[in-house]
Amino acid sequence: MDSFFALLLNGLNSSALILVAALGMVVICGLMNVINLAHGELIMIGAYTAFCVTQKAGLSFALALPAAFAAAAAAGAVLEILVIRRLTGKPAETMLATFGISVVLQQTVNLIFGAQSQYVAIPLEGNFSLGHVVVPFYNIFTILFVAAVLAGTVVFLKKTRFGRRVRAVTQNRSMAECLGVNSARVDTLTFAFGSGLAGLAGALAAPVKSVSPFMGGPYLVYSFLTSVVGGVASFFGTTVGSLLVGESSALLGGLSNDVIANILVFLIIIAIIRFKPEGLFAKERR
Amino acid sequence: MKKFWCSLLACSIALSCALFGCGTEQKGSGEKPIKVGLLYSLSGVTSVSEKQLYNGTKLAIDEINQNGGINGRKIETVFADYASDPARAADKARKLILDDKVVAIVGTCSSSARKAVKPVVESNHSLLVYPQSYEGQEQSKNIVYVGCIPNQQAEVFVDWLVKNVGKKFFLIGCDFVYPRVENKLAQTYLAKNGGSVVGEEYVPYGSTDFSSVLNKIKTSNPDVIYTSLTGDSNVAFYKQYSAYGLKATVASLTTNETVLKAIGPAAAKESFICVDYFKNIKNTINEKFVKKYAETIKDGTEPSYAVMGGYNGGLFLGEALKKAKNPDQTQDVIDAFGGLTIDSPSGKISIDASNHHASLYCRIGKVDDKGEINVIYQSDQTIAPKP
Amino acid sequence: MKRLKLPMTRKLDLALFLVLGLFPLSGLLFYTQLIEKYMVFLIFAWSLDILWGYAGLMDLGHAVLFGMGGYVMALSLSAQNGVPEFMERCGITQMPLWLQAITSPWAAVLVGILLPALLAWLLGRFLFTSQVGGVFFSVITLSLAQVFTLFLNSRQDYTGGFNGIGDLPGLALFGEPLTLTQSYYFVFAAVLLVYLFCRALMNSRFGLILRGIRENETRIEFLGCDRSAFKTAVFAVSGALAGLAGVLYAPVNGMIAPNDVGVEFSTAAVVWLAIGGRGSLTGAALGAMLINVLGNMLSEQFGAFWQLLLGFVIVLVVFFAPEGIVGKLAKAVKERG
Amino acid sequence: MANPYILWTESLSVSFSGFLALDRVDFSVRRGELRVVIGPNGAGKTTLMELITGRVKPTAGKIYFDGDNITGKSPHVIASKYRVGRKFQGPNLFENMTVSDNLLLAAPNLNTVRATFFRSTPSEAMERADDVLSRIGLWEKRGRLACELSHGERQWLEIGMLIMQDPKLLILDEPTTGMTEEETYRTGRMIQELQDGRTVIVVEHDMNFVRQVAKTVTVFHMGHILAEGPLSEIENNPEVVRVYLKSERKGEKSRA
Repeated sequence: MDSFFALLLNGLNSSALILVAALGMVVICGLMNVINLAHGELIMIGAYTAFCVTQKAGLSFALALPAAFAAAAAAGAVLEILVIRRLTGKPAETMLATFGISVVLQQTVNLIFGAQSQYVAIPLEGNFSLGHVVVPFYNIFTILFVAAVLAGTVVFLKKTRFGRRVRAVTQNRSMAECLGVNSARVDTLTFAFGSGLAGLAGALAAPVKSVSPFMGGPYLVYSFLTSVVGGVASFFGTTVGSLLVGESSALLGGLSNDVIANILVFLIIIAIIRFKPEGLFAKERR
Repeated sequence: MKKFWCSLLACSIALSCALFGCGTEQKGSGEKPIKVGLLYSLSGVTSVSEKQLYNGTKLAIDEINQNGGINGRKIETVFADYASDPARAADKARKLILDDKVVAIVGTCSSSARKAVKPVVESNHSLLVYPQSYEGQEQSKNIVYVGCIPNQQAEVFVDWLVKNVGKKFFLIGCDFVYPRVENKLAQTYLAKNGGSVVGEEYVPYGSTDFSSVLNKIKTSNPDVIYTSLTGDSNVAFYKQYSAYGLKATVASLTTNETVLKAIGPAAAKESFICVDYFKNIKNTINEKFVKKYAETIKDGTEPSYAVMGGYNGGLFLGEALKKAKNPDQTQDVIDAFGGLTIDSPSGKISIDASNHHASLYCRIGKVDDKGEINVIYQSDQTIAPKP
Repeated sequence: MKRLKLPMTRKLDLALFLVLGLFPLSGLLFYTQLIEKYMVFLIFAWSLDILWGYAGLMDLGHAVLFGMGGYVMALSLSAQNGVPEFMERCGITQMPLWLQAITSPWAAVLVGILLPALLAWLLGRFLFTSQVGGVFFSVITLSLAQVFTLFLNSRQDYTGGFNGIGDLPGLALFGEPLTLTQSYYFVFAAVLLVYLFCRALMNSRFGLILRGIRENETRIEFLGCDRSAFKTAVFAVSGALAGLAGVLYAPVNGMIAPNDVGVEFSTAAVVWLAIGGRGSLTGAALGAMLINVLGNMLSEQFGAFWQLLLGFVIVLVVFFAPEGIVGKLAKAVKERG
Repeated sequence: MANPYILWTESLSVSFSGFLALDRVDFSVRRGELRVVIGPNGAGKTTLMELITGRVKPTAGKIYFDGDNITGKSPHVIASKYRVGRKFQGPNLFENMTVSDNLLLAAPNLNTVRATFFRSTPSEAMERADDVLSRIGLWEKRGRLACELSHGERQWLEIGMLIMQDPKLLILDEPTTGMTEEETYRTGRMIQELQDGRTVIVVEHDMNFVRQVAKTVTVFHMGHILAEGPLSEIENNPEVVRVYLKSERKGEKSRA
């Protein structure tokens, strides 16, 4: 029972990282209907920002988080203005172009920093035990922080003036424009916000995962699958989706091994997409 | 418009001619240089290790050239990048042999790439100097292996760990041939020494999530976590291991000075590493080498067993070229390798004539809280390879 | 209707086949061997083109089908002299029954083509009967490629794991190993046949309806066309062709490993088509040839810069030649008169 | 063929996340009839068409066509086996294909994998396409891409595709949206020409157009059939006037 509890907690930790990576994807994909294959590289930018802030500049990790958000958001804004905006309504072209961008970003970072992993110190040392279960403090921090980010995002989009504009633009672009909303600016800011969330994911992962130019790939696949499973337009769905992906990897990994766990999770997700292509929690639409 | 496309076509033809041509271009002045191929990946999953191997080999060959070359002739290197793709490694090896007409190739890193190149060098009667440590169980008259193999590394390491750390081992590795063979051998060594295996886990290649593995380790309560993880997985494992605060000691066959920088001292301290070379070996040749490496190489890598593998490969090849009757004849070079001895930063080492593997020292290092590896054990003499 | 046929693409095809047909005469041994391999990639590129270029189904895991053919052939070739070495190492001493069944190379060819076709057909039946389309198809195939690579890596006893299956003999006919030139022309003939096959199929009404599906799925359904049946059919045909490419790849390349059949190779093929021009066999072929040859030549000189350049080219193509280089050329020629 | 009705529904209902879009509707159309369906936005007109053509599945009730129960059948079966043709609001073409390819795609009974695999379009179909091309006046532009045509030409092309398809029942969803008065009139003529013994259902807003083509009119309101009968009767039905025509007239005035 203890080990089951441990697995659940581990799953929660993996879920938290997947969730914050997928949140950015949900904002971008769900609100703007853009498939961004450079999402993993935005995460990578966040991780490298954390590396530069903590190691190169020697500042605290608490500063690294907002810095990562800002750096990735800036990159996202540039990406939106230069590329995404010009490809509205062309999903295949958007996928191709963002794939090209992802290659460019990987190689640029590779040329600057080299291919080797970079070091980011764990900001919170230590752990505590619950019976047989060890829980690192950093995992608890991650879970709490991600919960706060999730709550913040929801409040931001539901309650603030900007959030209302975002929703107005996504629901009825021309009407919103008639009412004086600068929809182009809203698009850029939305994309930047989603990218910033991806950057946060990168910074959070940096101390416990590896930081390298090609780290983005797996995150892309996971956030993709998570947001699709949850329903791209639903934050609740994404939360449940990431819990599903994180917990089932952890539980299946605990019961068998990581390879089989990965295969099973993928197959489950394929089945979900097949039978509920709109996601588990998307509202039925006409 | 048509003119435009025509000229574009002409340009591209000219460009490709120039590119095809530049490989075979001759640099006159003095005697014809001896051509050696370097086959490494500077991109792709194994590029971090291969960058170090490459640095080592390049450094060795530059040194040979500065010291007068091969009986007055320079060594000219032809570099080929196979982007961590074994199939491409075979292609590039073929190119180096057939197109550039190199006398020997130094290179490849993973066993899969070496295995892909093996039939190429065999069927073309060429020579591959393989610089990386690997799982053994292979011999070829066209390959010289200068990295360490299990009987020079794992066997000693397991023995030492059982005596000095503990008997209960947890084996972990990425899911491919090298870790599986290493772990299987570890089991047989443990059976001999009275140790035991309390768990064995494999993660997908490149996986960076170890939470379920770490909890399995916690439950099985081993004394030693015996790892042959590579690349990003290795880095992520150390970091998460330290966050979980497990008591077991990490003992690695693959960690080196460059990777250690990414792991950080906090996560790696008190862990053990067993390879044939460490940066902190105390001898004059090594001290000179470390200084030179710091001066010439500025890409963030550190002198490590990977660098040393590449370096030794280059030195051995240089010696063999010097000793060979005709350094342009691959067969003569291969014949010259048997019993060859060099003074390297890792000690006086030699090539075993019977199996074309290197006799090497085995060393065990312990990571201190500044992230430096201190050598705490060294075999009395070189250990003969038993592939 | 005649006026519209773009003779330019035909000319390009002809030129390509001429160059490929005459290349061995150059005597460049190494490049002949390389081009032989790239010709196998042409078959693979076409198999993706009829799926993505014509029917609009962007398969991001197409190399899975290629890999199935390749692994079937590689297993068969490595089992010619009893239990393969990599199996023995994992403690398998008896030849498994399924391996005995494909020991004959012709059986392996057949299985290597039919197995991926069957998988594609089943997957098509599974996916296309629901409303899964567009992006979801890409996501699912992408994850499938991930699963396939994981599977290959973990079943070392049957697949050789991460290292794959190597040391394979080259092409042979009736027990006689072929020389390089013979094997080159054997592959050339296969490529030519596949080209004619694809061309005939895409010029038939089947191809017309596929393009209709790509252009407007809803409309074609209300014209009484069962789009899921068409998609499934083209996916199966595409699977068979990809399998054939794999079957040829194993002996031509001499080895096969998970690296050759994963996400990376799948996206590489997508890039060939995007740059060359999808929806035209010429575009797919030129894209595949151009990028492979250039990549092979430029990666040493420029290393990471070549990758960087390729990334930029992809973005530029999307903006300035969304129909690919060949599509752009065809348009320019058409506009001139 | 004793049954005078080609299409009828039995207490057809459908709801979207709790919203009842159609509520126990019994709707029927005679063979060879031209029926106009009107009603305010959200009354359920388009939903009914979606149900008939199979794109939406009903929550309850049945649909019969030509004596067969077609409830729950796929759109392509309804289109190919039962020959129900449909024109969407606004032109809906294969934009990046040529005009003649657009017509060829509409050729009936040639849309199974078996009939098309490695086969070209039969010559009769080709000839019919040529014939239709000249009838809709696009012979000269047969090699152009559909996206290069003008708005009117695109409408005609789509009507040409319907002629090509040769349906038994033709459903036209607001065929005059975005048209000038003159174009609307011409489209009306074209539809009457197209009818030619076929059964046609037109969903429409524009009352002038309705007056031009309609004999029998069905009025929908909030998922129910409010009234059905000859146009003159409907126009004087006080309830219809109250819920629908009044606002429509107001709209016309303000537009004028």
